[in-house]
Amino acid sequence: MNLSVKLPGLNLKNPIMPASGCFSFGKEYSQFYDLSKLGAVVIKAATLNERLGNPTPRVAETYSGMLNAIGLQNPGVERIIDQELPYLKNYDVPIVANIAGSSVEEYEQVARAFQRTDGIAAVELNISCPNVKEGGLQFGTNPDVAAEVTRRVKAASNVPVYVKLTPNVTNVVEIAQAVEQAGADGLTMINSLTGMQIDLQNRRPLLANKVGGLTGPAIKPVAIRMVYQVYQAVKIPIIGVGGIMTAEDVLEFLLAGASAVQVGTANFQNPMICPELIEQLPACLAKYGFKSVEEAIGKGHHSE
Amino acid sequence: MNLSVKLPGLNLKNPIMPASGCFSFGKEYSQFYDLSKLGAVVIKAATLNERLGNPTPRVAETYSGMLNAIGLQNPGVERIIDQELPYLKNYDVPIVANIAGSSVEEYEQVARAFQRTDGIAAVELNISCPNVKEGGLQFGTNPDVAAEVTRRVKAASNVPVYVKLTPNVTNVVEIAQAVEQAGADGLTMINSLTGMQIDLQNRRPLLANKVGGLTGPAIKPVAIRMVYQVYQAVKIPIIGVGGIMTAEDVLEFLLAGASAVQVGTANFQNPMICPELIEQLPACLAKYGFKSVEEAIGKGHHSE
Amino acid sequence: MRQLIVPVLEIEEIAKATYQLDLEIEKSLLAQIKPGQFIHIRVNQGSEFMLRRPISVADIDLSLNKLTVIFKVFGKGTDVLTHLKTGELIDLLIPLGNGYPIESIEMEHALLVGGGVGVPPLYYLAKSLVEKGIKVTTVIGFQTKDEIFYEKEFATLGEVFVTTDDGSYGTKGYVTDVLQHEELNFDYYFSCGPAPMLKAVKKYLHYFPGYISLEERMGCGIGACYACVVKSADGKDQKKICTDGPVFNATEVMI
Amino acid sequence: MRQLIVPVLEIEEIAKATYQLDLEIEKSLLAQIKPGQFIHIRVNQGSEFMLRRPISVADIDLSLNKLTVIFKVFGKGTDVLTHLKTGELIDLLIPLGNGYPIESIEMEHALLVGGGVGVPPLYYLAKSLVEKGIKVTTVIGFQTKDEIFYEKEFATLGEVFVTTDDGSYGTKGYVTDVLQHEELNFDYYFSCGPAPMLKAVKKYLHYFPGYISLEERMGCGIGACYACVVKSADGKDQKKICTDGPVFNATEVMI
Ligand SMILES: Cc1cc2nc3c(=O)[nH]c(=O)nc-3n(C[C@H](O)[C@H](O)[C@H](O)COP(=O)(O)OP(=O)(O)OC[C@H]3O[C@@H](n4cnc5c(N)ncnc54)[C@H](O)[C@@H]3O)c2cc1C
Ligand SMILES: Cc1cc2nc3c(=O)[nH]c(=O)nc-3n(C[C@H](O)[C@H](O)[C@H](O)COP(=O)(O)OP(=O)(O)OC[C@H]3O[C@@H](n4cnc5c(N)ncnc54)[C@H](O)[C@@H]3O)c2cc1C
Ligand SMILES: Cc1cc2nc3c(=O)[nH]c(=O)nc-3n(C[C@H](O)[C@H](O)[C@H](O)COP(=O)(O)O)c2cc1C
Ligand SMILES: Cc1cc2nc3c(=O)[nH]c(=O)nc-3n(C[C@H](O)[C@H](O)[C@H](O)COP(=O)(O)O)c2cc1C
Ligand code: FES
Ligand code: FES
Repeated sequence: MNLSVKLPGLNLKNPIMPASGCFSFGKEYSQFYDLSKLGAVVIKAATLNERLGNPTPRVAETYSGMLNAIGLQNPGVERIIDQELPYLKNYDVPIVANIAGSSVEEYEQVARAFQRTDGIAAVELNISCPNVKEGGLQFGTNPDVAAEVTRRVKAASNVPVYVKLTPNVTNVVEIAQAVEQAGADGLTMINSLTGMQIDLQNRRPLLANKVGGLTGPAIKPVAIRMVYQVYQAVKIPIIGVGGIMTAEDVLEFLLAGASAVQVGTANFQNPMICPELIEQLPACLAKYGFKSVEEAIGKGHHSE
Repeated sequence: MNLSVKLPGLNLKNPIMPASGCFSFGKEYSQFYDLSKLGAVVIKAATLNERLGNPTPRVAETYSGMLNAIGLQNPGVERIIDQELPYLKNYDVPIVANIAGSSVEEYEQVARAFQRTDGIAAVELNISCPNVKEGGLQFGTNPDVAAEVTRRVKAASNVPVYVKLTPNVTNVVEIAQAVEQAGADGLTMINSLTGMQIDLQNRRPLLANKVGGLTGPAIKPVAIRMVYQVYQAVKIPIIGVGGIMTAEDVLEFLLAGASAVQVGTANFQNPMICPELIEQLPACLAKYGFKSVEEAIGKGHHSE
Repeated sequence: MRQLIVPVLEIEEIAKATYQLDLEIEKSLLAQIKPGQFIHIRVNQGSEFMLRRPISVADIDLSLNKLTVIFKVFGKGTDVLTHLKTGELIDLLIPLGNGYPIESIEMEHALLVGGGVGVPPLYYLAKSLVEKGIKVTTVIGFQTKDEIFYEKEFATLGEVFVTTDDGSYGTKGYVTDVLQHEELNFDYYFSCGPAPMLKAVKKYLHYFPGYISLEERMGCGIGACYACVVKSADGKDQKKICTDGPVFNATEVMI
Repeated sequence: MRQLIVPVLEIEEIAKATYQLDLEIEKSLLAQIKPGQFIHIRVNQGSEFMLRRPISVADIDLSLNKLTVIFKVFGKGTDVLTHLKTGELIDLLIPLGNGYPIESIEMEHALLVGGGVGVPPLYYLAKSLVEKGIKVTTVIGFQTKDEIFYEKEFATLGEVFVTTDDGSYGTKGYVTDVLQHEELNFDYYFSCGPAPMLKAVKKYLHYFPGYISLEERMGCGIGACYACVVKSADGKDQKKICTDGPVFNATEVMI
């Protein structure tokens, strides 16, 4: 069965890719399987300079989900290009560079830095970061700010730009349309929902950062809803992410309107999840009457 | 152990109450246990006139949660007062009337209608309903509109008014402060997150209403986060709700800042959940070093 | 209605992806259960499955303290249930809903029409009718041969017609094809199955009095959440399938 | 490092809320495991628990193809694990992390200091050291008498001191009280336990070379998620406990 999908900058042999931050730069999971099997690899968020991230504890478990507050720990864009990307180039798999920053300028600089490597196929713009200049509110919660950072990063990039939306907003469609207008080549949705767990013993938030991002199957219905709503409102392709555990979940995202998907938290429970989904997808598509991945995209919008 | 909590209009013998919409008007669960055991009973949303609600399917199951789109089916406020409340009056338990509407006027009229009964101890204002006049956006997503409906309902009520907040907003603190300013006596939080499930077989959203409210343990981290944030920003008491399954979950809400809690979805999995939580709570409080419910409220905000 | 934790006596695959589950339940409770009622099964003890699964009572054996249900693996929850083992405990709400009002109907000959997972409740109904001296004719439909179950059991109680969608066994086509081609005598019909089948049966048999049993996705199963409604025939009212039904007079509801 | 699905040989409560779990694993893999390494256990097959549980290797018996871990019931996941039964399958990542570098250290006498759930990895360490002809003295601390385990096992390998916080057995107080009051001879120390204990031990033994094993909440367990970090001693770098550790030279990290 034809699992391939063609998206701006990304010729995917299948629609499955690990989500940013859950896969580091690929080396660890390459101990479990051949990364060339993947549709693409999305690397951990790159910032301009090295970041040490938040104090620990950085993760907590929740019902069918988890919270994380890693805090963008990464070695900085230059070291990522020089020390991390070369290993990934051993594999026949497109690389998507997730980029983050605390100011529009930082985003821009990171995007520009990636211009010097031909190792990445696309940029994924993570606008869930707190905007330091604007008092810490996320870039992704205001349509004007989201559009501005998209425009600037687009101008600073020589590859297509996917904007990764935060679900912590009243109206995700408005943000999606704003970044589409600003030149985004595609959308990734969703990032994590903001959540908290309280440590009963220590009587304080369990995560050192207090709040963290809720991910995993718990949030899948929110992700599906947002993909579905945005699909009807934009023309650019959507990469769906949030809670995928099974091939049925993948198909559900395709029907909602995603052209490809990312898998995050499930890697921690099952390191083989991505190749397993790739293997199971053809039978699942066939079971529900589809002959290819392309054929399923957006099909949840027209009842028969 | 002292489980009692005193809130505006509500002298609770314990902090456990069933959440609105998950308990109808109490009769069904009274087949399982004596409703007088409960801290309070929150009845199904009342609207001015009878509503037949949405077409079916109205519920779907999700990972550690569920979606519902009942659509406010209820017999209308007059029949609720005449035909439903009398049965509940057989029990020694305060009744909270959840009220809903499609316009500010409807909310006001429902609140006024409840004035003629002395059967209710408080009103819970459900501002997650779509505001028909404002084009369907929820009352609860705009601070000015939320404040306006709060002010009007407060003026039309002879009992304290708790405003139930929706989590589908960028900034829940802003809404909480607006309704506090407008005279709310307390807050209930959270209502359901908007989600969707797609039926793979039929290739369309499973719920007839397409989107539905995500509830159950999946959303607990979002509820805890919002209660925690709002507790630091308002002076009125908070009733916590969202995903409670265990006595530990109850304590987590208390530490986050809730003064009492509601239990919704868990009733469907275990009809005895409320009395079981009431029974388990003293041991749980003791285990974590608390001598009463009152003592635990808000204690997650000060690390030792 | 009660919440019970009961042991599994046996679980067995009796047809393709179709399981018979026998549960041990005290006689006094079993004696109150009416054909057409259902139980609401908790899938397991965790939080992953927040909703119970409604499954009809398929048979009762008072002498063995045994309640039988038959379920088809449809999604994740029923799949988990197939892993139950003899002796394992399972959490039920029982009995739920209104059954077929066989006590109050005068009749000599009943026609039972069932499709797929609508077949199980008809078995206990057929047994109860025969016990009352009423003649029973049964028409049951399945998608394909592998999925057929209880044909022999029904045959001990009266005449049985089996259909398969693909013609791999019995009459090819739908249960309504049997209704059309056979000359069946009966006073009342009783039907259970997927909504399209019920619609067809109701339409086809609209000159006859009858009862149908409806399915709908449920929350509470006890009337508290308004998940499982069906419009009354006049469209003015909503009936709850879990408490007003699942069995309705065919003229009572809009399907 | 591999993902394995292996059968449970036995599970037994060996002290209050403390379980010994024996797993069947092929010899060739067991032979590669070093003291101080850990396994990452999937709680069950559903979606309720998205994170695995890291548990140290407590013992290995090559002749029986047996790996032993000892865990304390702390929260929901370890509680579910206590319901495992002989023959049931369990999903592991194994072996993870760096163990104690005993191959590369020249020494005659080792001091092992463990507290609570930090005790298990020291047992396989003690066995391995004794096998190499190194003398072992062990100091292990528990909250109370009911929670003590493996005292006898350690005693077969060298001198053992036991402390309890409440004085219900052995020395009343903490492991550092033994370090203070006994004249212990050793070249290197090896410690595992809760962070406050490690801090106290490190402070108390700061004239001696030693290795400590750290605990932190983990996501992946294999170095991919950056959940489990600890600052390097100079504060300039983050080490991953799951891959750079869990065993560190006491001078290497900031605790
Ligand atoms: C009154 C009644 C009696 C029933 N009797 C039987 C029976 O005797 N044998 C049998 O095999 N099936 C019966 N069903 C259908 C059975 O309840 C569903 O097949 C089952 O719930 C599907 O669960 P799942 O875990 O396989 O599917 P999932 O897709 O995992 O279920 C997700 C949710 O949808 C609900 N759901 C899915 N399909 C249905 C359906 N057709 N009807 C109601 N809820 C559904 C589930 O209960 C659950 O809440 C009955 C349904 C009702 C309402
Ligand atoms: C390298 C390493 C080795 C360990 N070896 C052992 C051992 O041999 N025996 C033993 O009893 N315990 C050991 N622990 C601690 C053990 O991992 C936790 O007690 C266990 O994960 C708690 O899970 P739970 O389901 O009981 O708690 P829950 O509260 O349900 O766990 C929720 C989440 O927090 C994590 N968590 C909670 N406490 C800890 C902790 N102290 N350390 C790390 N993660 C935690 C869990 O793994 C899970 O992800 C070790 C921890 C680490 C990091
Ligand atoms: C530990 C962890 C780290 C993450 N780091 C990033 C990141 O650096 N950049 C980013 O855009 N998203 C990050 N995410 C979000 C994921 O990429 C993904 O959007 C989210 O986890 C939802 O998918 P899931 O439910 O499959 O995990 C992270 C998620 C987790 C769990
Ligand atoms: C079936 C169902 C119906 C509900 N109806 C209402 C309602 O009428 N009014 C309201 O304010 N909230 C309603 N809710 C929301 C609950 O009161 C509660 O806020 C939510 O379910 C979160 O709690 P839980 O996770 O414990 O279920 C409903 C929830 C469910 C599941
Ligand atoms: S399932 Fe709740 S009312 Fe029927
Ligand atoms: S647990 Fe993921 S890096 Fe250590």
